[in-house]
Amino acid sequence: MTYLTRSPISLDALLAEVASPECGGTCVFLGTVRSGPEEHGVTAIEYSAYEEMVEEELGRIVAELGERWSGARVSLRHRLGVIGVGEASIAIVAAAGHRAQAFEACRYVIEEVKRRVPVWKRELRADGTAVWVDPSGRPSVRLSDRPTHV
Amino acid sequence: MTYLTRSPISLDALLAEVASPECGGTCVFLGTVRSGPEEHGVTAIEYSAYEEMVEEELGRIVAELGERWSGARVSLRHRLGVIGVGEASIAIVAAAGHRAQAFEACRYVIEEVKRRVPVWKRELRADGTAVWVDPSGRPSVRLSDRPTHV
Amino acid sequence: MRLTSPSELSGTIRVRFFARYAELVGRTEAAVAVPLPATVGDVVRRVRAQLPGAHDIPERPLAAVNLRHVKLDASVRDGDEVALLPPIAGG
Amino acid sequence: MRLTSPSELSGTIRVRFFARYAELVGRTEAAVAVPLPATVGDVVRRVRAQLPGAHDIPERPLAAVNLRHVKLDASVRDGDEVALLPPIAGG
Repeated sequence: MTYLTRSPISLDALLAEVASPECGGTCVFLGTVRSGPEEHGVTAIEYSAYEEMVEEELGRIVAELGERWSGARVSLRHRLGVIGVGEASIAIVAAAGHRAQAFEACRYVIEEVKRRVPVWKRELRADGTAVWVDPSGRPSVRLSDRPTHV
Repeated sequence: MTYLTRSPISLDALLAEVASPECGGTCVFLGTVRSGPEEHGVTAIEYSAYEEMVEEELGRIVAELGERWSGARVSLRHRLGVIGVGEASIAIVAAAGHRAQAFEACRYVIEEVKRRVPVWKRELRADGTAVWVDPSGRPSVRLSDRPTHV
Repeated sequence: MRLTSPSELSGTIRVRFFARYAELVGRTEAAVAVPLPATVGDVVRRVRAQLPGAHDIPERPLAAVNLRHVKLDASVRDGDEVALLPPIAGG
Repeated sequence: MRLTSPSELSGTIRVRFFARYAELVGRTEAAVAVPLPATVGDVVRRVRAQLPGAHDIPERPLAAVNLRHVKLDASVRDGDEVALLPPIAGG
């Protein structure tokens, strides 16, 4: 399975992957690049990852899902590279027989991604600087705007 | 606002309605017509409604959402008429600054819809019969297959 | 007993039927005259007693007045629209 | 003290750096020799002492061995890949 992509994510393709006549509820989560008042002029976010481990870790999360919610079906993509404001960095689709399972399974995936999946983001600002984002969602360390080596 | 439609629901259009640079998380719920082992050969479901009240009640639910999760944005459609297995009868999109709000707001809408919004469904079976579905999700009363007057 | 008193003011209620209830009574609406003051419950009793097929509607159905859910003790006025709602099954 | 004993068997660990840590050390990987047995913590100490810029990596960073999260007391073997992971910020 390849969960990573450098292209825009197609939600339709992900929905088609899990579609099943036995599923009555589908829950989707889209994480999009934000530029609200807290973001101080973010124009885009550059996502990088420990790619081999991302694939493994996401595979493990999907396997856990099958154990916890049997019959749940999930598809997901995480996008890397420079992603503009409003575009999706992650899309998760969880389908299940009934809605409670679909919501719970979808939420489980995004929470585990945030906790375990080695992806990092650097906010690109209108003033030309770039700032690594810490896990609380707020930048912690301001570095130069030289490109990352990863 | 018109929340009801007799055509297939366009998720892309609903996503576009709520898209905002200030929203970092979007949660979608799709309810689709199911035909699993519990459904005994359902080929489609016919949805009918007290249409004027549906519009009002959904408007009230959306207003409640704005009070509970300020900054949350929601769009939704409920489809009526005969809907085939696998097709969506309802689509709800909730976008918010952060994911917890998006999940909670989306879940709130579907739970309130199930509880308050006057829509009914009749399962159309492969054997030509039609069965009103009771709120627990299982048919309770078998009636003739003459068309409903509503 | 209000319903049988001829001296009281009377109101006309538009009653609407949906889904299974519409099948039971073979129609989607009816104009029902009730002595006022009256409650939704009074309207339901009158409907169940007078309309062919309506006796199979539950004694205490889900109801709405003028597009809002109400309890059966809610009052009705002349010209109100009362809807009798089978168990909701949307979404 | 294992790290300074010359008599022990030595292993070569492939250490990988990501995001801010890669910026700090100016590289994305390094081969690090450690006397065995050794833990991930031993590898981290050696990296922080030997690699220019690596002292700014925390003493107890998030770490993975062979694509799995581990604690710093996990043991490493010759040929293992140890990754030092800045606070995760994906999704």
